[in-house]
Amino acid sequence: MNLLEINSITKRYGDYTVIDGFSLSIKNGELRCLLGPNGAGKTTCLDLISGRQPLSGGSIFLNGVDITSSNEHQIARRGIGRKFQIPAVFKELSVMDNLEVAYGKEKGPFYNMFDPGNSSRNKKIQEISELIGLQDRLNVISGVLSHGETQWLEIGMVLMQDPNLMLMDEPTAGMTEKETYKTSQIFNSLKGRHTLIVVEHDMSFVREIADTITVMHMGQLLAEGSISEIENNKKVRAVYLGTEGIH
Amino acid sequence: MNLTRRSMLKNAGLMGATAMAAPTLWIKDAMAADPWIKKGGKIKVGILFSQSGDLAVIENDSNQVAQYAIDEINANGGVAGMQVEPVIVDAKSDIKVYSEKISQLILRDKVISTFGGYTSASRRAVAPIVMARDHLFYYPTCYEGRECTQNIINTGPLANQHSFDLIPFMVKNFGKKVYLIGSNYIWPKESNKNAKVWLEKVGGEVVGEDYVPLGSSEFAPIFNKVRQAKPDFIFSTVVGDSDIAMHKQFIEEGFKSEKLPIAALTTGEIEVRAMGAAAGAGHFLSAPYFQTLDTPTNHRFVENYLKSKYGGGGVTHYNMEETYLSIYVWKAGVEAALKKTGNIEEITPRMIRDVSAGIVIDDNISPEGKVWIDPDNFNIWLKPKIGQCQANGQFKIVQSAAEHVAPNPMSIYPERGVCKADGLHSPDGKIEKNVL
Amino acid sequence: MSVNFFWKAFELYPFLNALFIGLSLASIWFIAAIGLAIIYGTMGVVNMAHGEFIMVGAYTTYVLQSLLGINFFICLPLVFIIVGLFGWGVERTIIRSLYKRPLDTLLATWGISLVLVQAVRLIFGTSPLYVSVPNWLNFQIDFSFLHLSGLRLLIIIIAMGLFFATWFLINRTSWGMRIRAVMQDKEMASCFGINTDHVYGLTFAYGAGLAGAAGGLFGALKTLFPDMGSGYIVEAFLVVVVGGIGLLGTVFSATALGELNSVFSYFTNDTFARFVLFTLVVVFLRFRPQGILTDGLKRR
Amino acid sequence: MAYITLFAILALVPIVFDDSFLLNQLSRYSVFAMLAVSVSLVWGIGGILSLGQGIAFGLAAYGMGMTMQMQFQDPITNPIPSFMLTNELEHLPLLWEPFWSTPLGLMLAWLVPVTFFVGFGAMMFQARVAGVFVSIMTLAMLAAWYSMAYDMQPFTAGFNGISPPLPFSIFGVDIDPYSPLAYWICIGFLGTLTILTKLLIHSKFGLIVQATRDDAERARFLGYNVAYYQVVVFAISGFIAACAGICWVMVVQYVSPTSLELSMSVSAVVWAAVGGRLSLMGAILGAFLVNGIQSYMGDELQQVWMIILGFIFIGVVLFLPKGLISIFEYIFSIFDSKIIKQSKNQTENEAL
Repeated sequence: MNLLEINSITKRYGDYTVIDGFSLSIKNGELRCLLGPNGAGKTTCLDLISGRQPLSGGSIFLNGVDITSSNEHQIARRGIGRKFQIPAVFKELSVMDNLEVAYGKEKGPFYNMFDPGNSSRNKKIQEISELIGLQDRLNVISGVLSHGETQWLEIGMVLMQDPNLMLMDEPTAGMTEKETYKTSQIFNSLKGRHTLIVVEHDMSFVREIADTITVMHMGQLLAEGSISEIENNKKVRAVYLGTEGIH
Repeated sequence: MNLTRRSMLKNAGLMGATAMAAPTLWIKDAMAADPWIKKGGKIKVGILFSQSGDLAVIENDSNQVAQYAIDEINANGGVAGMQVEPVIVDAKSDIKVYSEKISQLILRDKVISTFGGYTSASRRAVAPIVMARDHLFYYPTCYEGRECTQNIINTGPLANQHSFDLIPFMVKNFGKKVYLIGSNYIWPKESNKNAKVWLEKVGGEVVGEDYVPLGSSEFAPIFNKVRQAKPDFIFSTVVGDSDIAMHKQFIEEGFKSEKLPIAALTTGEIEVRAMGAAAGAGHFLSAPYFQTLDTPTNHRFVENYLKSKYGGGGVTHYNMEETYLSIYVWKAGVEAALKKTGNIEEITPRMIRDVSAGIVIDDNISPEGKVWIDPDNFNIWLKPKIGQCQANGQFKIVQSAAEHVAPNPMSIYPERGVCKADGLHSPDGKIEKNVL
Repeated sequence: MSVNFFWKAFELYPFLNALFIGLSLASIWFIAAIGLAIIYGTMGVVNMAHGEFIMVGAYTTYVLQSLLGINFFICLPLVFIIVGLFGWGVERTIIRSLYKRPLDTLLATWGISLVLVQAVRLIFGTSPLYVSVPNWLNFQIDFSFLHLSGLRLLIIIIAMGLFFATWFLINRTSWGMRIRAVMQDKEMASCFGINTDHVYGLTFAYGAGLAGAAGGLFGALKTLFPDMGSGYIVEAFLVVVVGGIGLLGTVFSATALGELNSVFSYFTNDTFARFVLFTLVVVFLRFRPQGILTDGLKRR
Repeated sequence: MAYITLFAILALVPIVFDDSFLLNQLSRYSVFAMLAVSVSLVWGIGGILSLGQGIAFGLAAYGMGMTMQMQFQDPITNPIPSFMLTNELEHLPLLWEPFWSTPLGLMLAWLVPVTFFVGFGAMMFQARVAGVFVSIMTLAMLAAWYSMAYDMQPFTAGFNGISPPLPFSIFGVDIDPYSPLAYWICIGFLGTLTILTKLLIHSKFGLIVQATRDDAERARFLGYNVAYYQVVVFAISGFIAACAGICWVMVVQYVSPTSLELSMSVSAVVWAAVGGRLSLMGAILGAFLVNGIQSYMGDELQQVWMIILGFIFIGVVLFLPKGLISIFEYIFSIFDSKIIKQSKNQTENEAL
């Protein structure tokens, strides 16, 4: 059974349709790249999945459970983690606190009042912080981190959640070559163990990580397939005016 | 900082331990008893009025006249040959400050009596400690009564004295239909209840009754109802800023004081000064004192006060005069107490209060004429007078009670019992102290 | 709860008159709120000192009138300018460094109000003063059941005047265009070379000026005392938040609240009317935090 | 530890000075400090600037006042507080009946405000009202309650307020407001509440609340029901304010609508802000400092005090968002040769 089932979802603002009968299904352990020119509706699509915006039509199932009309924190508890396009971390908290907040399946206030700082959490924090390469900066207030570090921290937070499905919105936006490379390392290490949907522009990065690619255009499914298939797809070429293909 | 539960427990334990030690300690404080008045020293009294804040409009004058009276006494040889030293504190028109300052005066400055307050709220705020420490508080203004405390002496008219003459007078001269407007708190409501009693006696009728929030200055809705009810006169217990706003809008709304006079209990010289004589002219006020009162004592009082360093305000009014009286009532009290016990160091607030029963202030001292303290409820016997405001902002006295009117805090609550010196004697013979 | 004088007998004409009074209340609240609305709408600043600006305006009018003997109607524009300049100074010195922190502007302006109240107390003392109006305004309109004093009529007219003036300013002048641009999106506006600092400064000055003029009017209608501002601030706030961003919203909410208040106090009493009104507003905000009119602008 | 020592020192005062006025004054201040603590919890930590703390304070104060009043009344001979007579009440209103029993009365004094805060908070935060709007709504609600306490004179004595003639007595002990006992009770409340709050802030709950303050939406996508957390914090702060209200009436034996006035609630915010909203210690310091100066300053300064306070306040808002305490912390940190920011996290590592 697929982890995520999206059945012809639609999103309208007034009479302007952003997502138009878009369907998608993700298998467990898959890493799916979501491509498309600006305004294709990629981010909106993630918003709909994670419950940030209400749907105008269609339905979304996670592990066969209908999450169409649940709100953000319920969906998050069902195991969908999200990284935003503009990285969102708790700027006044230290890196460690950020990770700690993200950790834990118990989300109720009263449980957390008496939550004993257990060792498994600290182990996890160690492990993740090493993965995202912030292990030496645990006590830094995250507001002062560089852009790249902030991106990694947010990825780290999503990992701390350890969700069934991770939605990554442009994880390499504004990263240097080196940082991008490091990020791709991280993602590849996640492959298999986690399920991811990655929205990305940077093709070199996509080539690094992607196995299956979905291309959106005008809020609709344009093409789906492996790197090579997509690169040779006429429609895709037509959409990306650069007729000699995508870089 | 890193808090462990242990350290917290430790702290809690500390609390517990110290709490154990408590009772022993404060008994000591209670027993601390050195004389209130020390030979060779000065007699300390507290002056507790608001010199700042919205109440200062009235209480500043009270504060000034109290100091004036004390200076006058000191100039004439003081009390029992001792000078009086006023301890003056500012209550900032803030209830919290009233209750803080009164305890400072009693516990720290060890004054033998305190004069102060204008609103009932301030009286009630100071009452608890005054009673708990069996102290003596002079409350020099009009109030609703219905209380029977053993530690407060009042030198202003009670509700039952206030409308005594006013209502019959208004009904006789203007007609039976009255509209009651008051600020929304207890004194106006009590006064109106008394007014209604008098109305019944003279066959008047209430055509409307309304209360505005204290400090509210929007009277259009009420005047709309007034216009609808077509009363012959308005009986006003509106106080402070609202009172001034009401008189201004009264004119703006096109009412005329000849056609629809306002009979007020508080609109005195100082309010009229604030609202402008034009707005006040033609309306009526019931008070035991007016600046225009034609007695030698009053002429002397007005003249001396206005040319003293306190007389900047330019007018004297009933509230000031009552404050002035309260100081002299106190003086008489101390002297009587001294007569009782030869030794001035033995005098206590309680003693002064007890000997003040029935004490008389004669018309060579009291500007409003002879008055005396009721031996039972320790309010004041006085002659209410009715004045009509003239174009110059002064009042023309149009009627003065022939006899003194007895103060009776329980006048409309006979079922509650009678207020005696030792407490409220309820019908079933039970005696209840300090009824607030 | 005010049991002894609850529902008054309903009679048509007085009730209609109550509605009419509601209109004059509404215009008063509108005049009190419009400055606040503009400042809040444009810059997202909650100006707790607005009531005190009104107070300062009232006292300025008093000074101009009684000390310099200037005619009431000339006072108003003068006061508008004076308080406007004052507000401009405040914006330059204090507000401008806080645009990133709306809650802190709220606090800072509260501090300002403390200072203003006490300063005025020191200068003018606490005894109430009053602004006198030209005698010819002491007329009343009696039209069958309708009854309105000249002053209140004047206030209603001025309220309308202010509304149209401001509307024109915002929708028909280049400055208004800038304001709207800044309201929409500050960064974008500044990209198009609009000096947002400048716009903010002027807007705040304008709002403050309106407050000043309002003070002049209220001084004539009611009494002046140092903490009169607090009497208006709560109502003004409610009008603004209920109205939402935009002039029309303010107008609607002011009318609605004014009428409601007048009607409630016609049936019960003033104090209770306030209670009902405030509770209603809170509930309303719960279900419509964006206010009566949501013109697509983002809430701040 | 700083806290423990502070309260230990405070607790010793009565043994050193035998001045019942001073004690009473300090008890008042510690009540204000409680209010400040409640503000610094809900605002500094929770990021909710509530101008309605006075609601909890006032409601609790009235509950306490009514309880004390009924301790004075006598079921048979004199069942009705005298102020009710003005409003022709033949028998005690139902609202007052429970207050015959002291424990029940006390319980109501705590429950009513907290329940109200839960309901009111739920109403606001589920609609995702935030920032300035919370301030305005709490402000409006406060104004509503104020005019209510004012207008319901048969039950509250309106503007005059209720002044119970006798001090509060419980377990057969009369708590004279001017006795060390009363003082210790206030300090005890302040100390316990402060330390509990401190522990709360350092728990994961506290962490999450701070997270919601920084970025509510992010917290939602981590699976936290932000509204729920906000309601809880709001309610806890309400509880603290309620404790303050109860102690207040115990030490002044008087309650009136003024405790529901806007100025009361805003002053609490001022104290917290001046002292330092992010640190409970700061809030306490602020409360003691501001009030202390206010009552001990010379008369000539009294007049200008509000102006000074105003400017101090503006200054703090502009230049010292962390309040005066941050100066001390800074000095402290120099000796300690570590940056303030880190000191907090250091301790958490130790805690882990």
